[in-house]
Amino acid sequence: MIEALPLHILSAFLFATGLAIVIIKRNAIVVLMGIELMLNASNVNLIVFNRMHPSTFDGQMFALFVIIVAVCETAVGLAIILRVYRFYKTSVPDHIQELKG
Amino acid sequence: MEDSFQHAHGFLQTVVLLTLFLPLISFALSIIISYRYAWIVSISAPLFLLASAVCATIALFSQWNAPDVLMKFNWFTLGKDVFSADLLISNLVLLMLFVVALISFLVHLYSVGYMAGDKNIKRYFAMLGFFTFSMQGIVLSDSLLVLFVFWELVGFSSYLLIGHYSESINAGRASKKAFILNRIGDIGFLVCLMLVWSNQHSFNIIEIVGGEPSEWKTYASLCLFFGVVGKSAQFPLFTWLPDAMEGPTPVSALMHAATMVAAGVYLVIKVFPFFTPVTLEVITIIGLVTALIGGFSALAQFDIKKILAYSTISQLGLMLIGAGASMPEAALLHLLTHAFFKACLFLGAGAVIHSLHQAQRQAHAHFDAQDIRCMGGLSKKLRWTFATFVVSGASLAGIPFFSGFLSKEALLTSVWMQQGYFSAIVFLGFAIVSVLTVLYTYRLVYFVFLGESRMVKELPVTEIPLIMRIPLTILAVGSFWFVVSWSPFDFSGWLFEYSKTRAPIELTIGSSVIILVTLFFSTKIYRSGVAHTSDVLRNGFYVDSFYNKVSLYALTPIYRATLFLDRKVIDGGIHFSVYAQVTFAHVVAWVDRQIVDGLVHLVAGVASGIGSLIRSFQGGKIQHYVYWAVFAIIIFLICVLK
Amino acid sequence: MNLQEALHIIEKSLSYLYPELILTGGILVLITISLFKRISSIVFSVVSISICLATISLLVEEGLLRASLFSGIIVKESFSTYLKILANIGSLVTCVMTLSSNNQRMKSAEFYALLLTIVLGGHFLVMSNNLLMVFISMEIISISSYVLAGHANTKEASEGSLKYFLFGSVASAIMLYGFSLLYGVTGTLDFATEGFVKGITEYNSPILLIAGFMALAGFLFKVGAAPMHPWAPDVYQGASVPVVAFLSVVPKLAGIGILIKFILVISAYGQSKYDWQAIISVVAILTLTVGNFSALAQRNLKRMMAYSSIAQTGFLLVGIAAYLPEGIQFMLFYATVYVAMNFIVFISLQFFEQRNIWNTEHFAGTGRLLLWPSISMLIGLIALTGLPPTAGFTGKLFIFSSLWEAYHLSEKNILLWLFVFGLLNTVVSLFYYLKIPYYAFLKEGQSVEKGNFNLWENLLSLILVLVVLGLFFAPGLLMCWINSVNFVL
Amino acid sequence: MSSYSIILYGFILIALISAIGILAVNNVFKAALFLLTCLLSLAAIYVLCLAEFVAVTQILVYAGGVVVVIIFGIMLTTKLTGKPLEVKNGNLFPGLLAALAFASMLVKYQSMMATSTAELSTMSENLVSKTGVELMTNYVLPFELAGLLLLMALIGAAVTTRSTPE
Repeated sequence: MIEALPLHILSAFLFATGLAIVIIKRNAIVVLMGIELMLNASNVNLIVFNRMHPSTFDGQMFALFVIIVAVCETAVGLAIILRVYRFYKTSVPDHIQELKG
Repeated sequence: MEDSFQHAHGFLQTVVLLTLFLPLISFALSIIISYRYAWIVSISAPLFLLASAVCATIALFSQWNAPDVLMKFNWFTLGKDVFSADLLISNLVLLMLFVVALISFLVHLYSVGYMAGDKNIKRYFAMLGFFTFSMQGIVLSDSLLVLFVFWELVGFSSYLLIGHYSESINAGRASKKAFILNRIGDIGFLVCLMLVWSNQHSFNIIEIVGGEPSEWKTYASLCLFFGVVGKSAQFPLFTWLPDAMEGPTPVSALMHAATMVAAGVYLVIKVFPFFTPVTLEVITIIGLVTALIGGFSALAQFDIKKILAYSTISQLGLMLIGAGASMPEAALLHLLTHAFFKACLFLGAGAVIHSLHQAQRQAHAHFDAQDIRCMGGLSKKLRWTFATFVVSGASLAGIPFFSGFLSKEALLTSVWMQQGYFSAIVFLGFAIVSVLTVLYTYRLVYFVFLGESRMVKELPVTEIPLIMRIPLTILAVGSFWFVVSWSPFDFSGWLFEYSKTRAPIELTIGSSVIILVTLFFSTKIYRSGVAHTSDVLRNGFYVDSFYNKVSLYALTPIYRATLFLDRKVIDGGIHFSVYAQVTFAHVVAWVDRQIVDGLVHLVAGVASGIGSLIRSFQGGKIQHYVYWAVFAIIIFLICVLK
Repeated sequence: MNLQEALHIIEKSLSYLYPELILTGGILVLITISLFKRISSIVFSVVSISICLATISLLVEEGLLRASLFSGIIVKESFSTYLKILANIGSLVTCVMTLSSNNQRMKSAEFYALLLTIVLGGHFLVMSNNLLMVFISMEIISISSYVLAGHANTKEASEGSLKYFLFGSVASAIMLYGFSLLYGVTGTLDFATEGFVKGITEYNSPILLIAGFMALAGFLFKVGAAPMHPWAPDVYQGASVPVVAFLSVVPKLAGIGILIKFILVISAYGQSKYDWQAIISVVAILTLTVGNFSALAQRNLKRMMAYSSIAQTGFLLVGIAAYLPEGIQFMLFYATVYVAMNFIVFISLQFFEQRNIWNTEHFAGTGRLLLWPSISMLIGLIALTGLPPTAGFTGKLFIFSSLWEAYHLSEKNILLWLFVFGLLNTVVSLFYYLKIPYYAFLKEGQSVEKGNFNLWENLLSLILVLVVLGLFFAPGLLMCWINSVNFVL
Repeated sequence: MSSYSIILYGFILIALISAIGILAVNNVFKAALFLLTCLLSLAAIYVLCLAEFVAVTQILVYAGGVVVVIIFGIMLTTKLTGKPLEVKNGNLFPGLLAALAFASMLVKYQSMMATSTAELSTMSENLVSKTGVELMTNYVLPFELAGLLLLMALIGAAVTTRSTPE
């Protein structure tokens, strides 16, 4: 049977990579991709843990709902990015900094 | 506990509540009336206060020396804990109630003349009424929590009244300073409330003052005293009081001399058994330091109101010395006499300023109407004011046959009866302050009313209107000895009979002699001082030349000793001591300006420094926000995981 | 469990959810209206009626002790009901505020639908006893808030909503990862069950701490507490005033409600070997300091109120950090007062902003010409500072006294520090809150036209001012009710 | 090592490499394709973990929906200026530091968790139909709320992008 360890490492690395993308990449849409990666990292966790506690479907169900939420976030997020693009003519998050202090 | 107190009967309750709430009604009326009929306020407000004063008088005479009465009111209940808003009526409370009501009424009356024509008269009388209400609340309430609420309200109305002349930048700054310094003191009060609640589970003074001294009581009473330091303008939080003189003069008379600043001392007297010996020592030290600083500073001032302000600080310090020496009755006595003569002095100063302003407006002259260097010789033009000013000034200086002499006598006795080196030092300090008081009082009277007329010579100065003279007269009459006792040399009169203490005869004689001698010398100093510098008067640089002359003497003592072996030696000696005192006063003023104000600036600077450090993380870049937040989480985790 | 039983449970549970069903109905009606007509009076009446009906149905079942619905994933009890009523009142006041807004987008049906969705999400969030429910209802609130924050459709609003969105998504992703770890440790999503607590007490590994922290990040984001606060100032400054007022009250209260539950559970009712009380105290200290000190130098009023709302979160957290039943009750009292005083300030803020007064210097001289708005603002700010005679003072007194009691019971130094920092920050807050009344009443300034609130604003601020003053003189009225609120999971 | 394990490790490797690919490449389109690969290999891993329904949803929703939407978004935000689709990197050091700190911490403590329950237990059965029943009974409330969430997200997106004359 399969071991849990590589899957745990996979989820940890996916999460860290997602975080790195969010902080490093200078494009709002790529930042969005990083967020998707972070969500998927928790999905991997949830499904693996569901195998550890097989009496219910809790983990898998949670994963399903996470996917739904991710879709909603993407939709709203892209809409917001598009509008900001209309005002600022850029999708680089760092250039959008009129509010500060 | 409660059984030892008589419960209030209907009549007393009505009278006391009327005393408390009539000023509030006056406040409400002043708010409601529209601007067009603002003149109604200047009639209604004094009338309401007169009614309040009458009620206080009735209460005083019907209940004087009767057993204490507790009027119980439940405020709210929180689970099992009952928060009450009880009112306690004792001799102390009745006396204070009467003094506050009377002086507030007199100030109202005086303000009708003084503030006539001011466009914000509605707000002025409203806040004056509100202040009186809050002050009476402090006087009456038996719950520390309720007392704290009124304490805050007093601070708030003072804030608004200091800033009454809203067009003046200084007034705004002064009101802010007063408010902030008071708030700093209030932290102490708040912490005391917490300590009291957690240890005694009650806020009622009659319940918390009993019992043995313990460690928490020391802390709690120290915190409480810190609140008093803020309100009563004690070292190191006293700097707001001189600045508060930016407010209208009647306000200064009411709040910054007679009542509000005395609220701190009153609180000390009220909860006196609560203080532990350690706290009492702290109170004495702080009182002594403040009294000395105030006395010396008063010597170096030229603004008529600032002299009185520093004098107030100094007198408040003396009251605290009395309380610290375990004789709160003496402190109370001085509080009462001080309320009368200081209010009279302030109103007199107000009268001078008022008539000078009037005269300036007629003659189109321009000079600072509060600067004593510009005055002089006013005694011929303002006869009535001069008479009342001299009477109350004599009382301040502690000259026999005046009330101030008796109350200072009581304070001196309280220190005298303490044992040990510490009290000897305190006694010495007290003596110095008494001497200083005479000096600056005489200086004030001399510069304003005696001597030759300087800037005011040509001005058509006229006496103040009758409505302002009445309060002056009443207060001046209240500055004589018979207010305290029938005998002019024994303070154990009708006010003080519950104490068996009497002043030792040597003390009475000694202090009278010292004060009279000082008075004699001060007439010498200032008369000769003016003579020396008569040529400089034209240039308006009196002080600088005076210093130059004196320092010349001080720096060449040998030269002087050989040349002036006759009475000029004495003269020079006096000059030298005056020089030393003035120098010291300047040092104190410098410390006040640089260290205490600097401390406030430092605190503000540190706060804004921390603020800008934190805000530097808020640079507007969202990705920075994310990584700072993530770093914060990581640092948290590392700290906890170790 | 067979299908019949399951259907029976669903049917029975639905009968407890009338307030939520009413709100959902309101949302659907609004969406339908927005397809056909744009009559603002109809839209407004639909919103206010559905909120009022929901509040009434909440009040009717107020005596309910505890009902576990949908096989335990949500639980109805008096604590959550109280917070729900507060949230409803907050949204109702917001709706009335939008009436006098001069931005037409603030009156569209979609706007109100999003508003109601947030309220609905808040209802479910405070009832949740299940990690999945927490996640879903939190996302409902978040996603609708992102849209609302940018709803004014200005440049600043869109920037604010982008920042809100990016920061919020990262926060919720971190929280989700924490949830997944918690699930791995305990094997269940129902965090009120014994299995969950047993998992936490038995599983002796720092992974619990990591999981708890990551989950906490999401909650702290929602309530706007440090270190997850940086979104708040930018979003508040950009968004329009009614939205800011709403965001600073409803999502925050819902987040506080779930945060209390979560803290209690993650510390296994105090049996965990990790000291979560200390952690929440540190968070409170940090939040208070960041909020108050950053507010000192602000000149834009909305931005200052953002920092103020961060600082107020800190005071609410003090009530949680006390870890006592009284602490939670006093926190509820403070939360109630917070709703009232916050709205007082924001109602006058909207009034001033419509006259182009949004900087502290602009306030010079308004005290004379715009008398009543200035006075109501003064009372609101005095209450936020915590000075008598306002209920803000009473609330702060209650919260700090419960903290002091907690310190006496546990003798933990960190609580004493929190106490000291709390008092210190109260003093600091004085400097920026009273700056505005100082300018308004003691300075002469440029000429603005004389003006007053319109009828609705006047009525609303009068009621709120009466509440704030009344609760000072008779806090017993509210404490009676709150004393009957008991906190059970 | 069974063939099962080899397949699993293979997919894990693909997922990891494509995730790092998103970070490494400078072209937005390539990044989107890497994301697609990553998500598809995750779907495969779900299948191997006996979560078929989640896997199918992953493929349908992510590969079919999200990635396509993201690509649309890229096109919409670059069309106007006609710039090349390059993405620059910023905050490189803090980003990598934060990621490394999280990764090391999670790997260290999560692996402790994995060793405590050494092997994953097998699930007796996993029928898609059972998932459906669960969704409509125990999880009916979250399910309905998710429906509301989708509705509001769509309305929100529509409101956000609708251009009103200012």
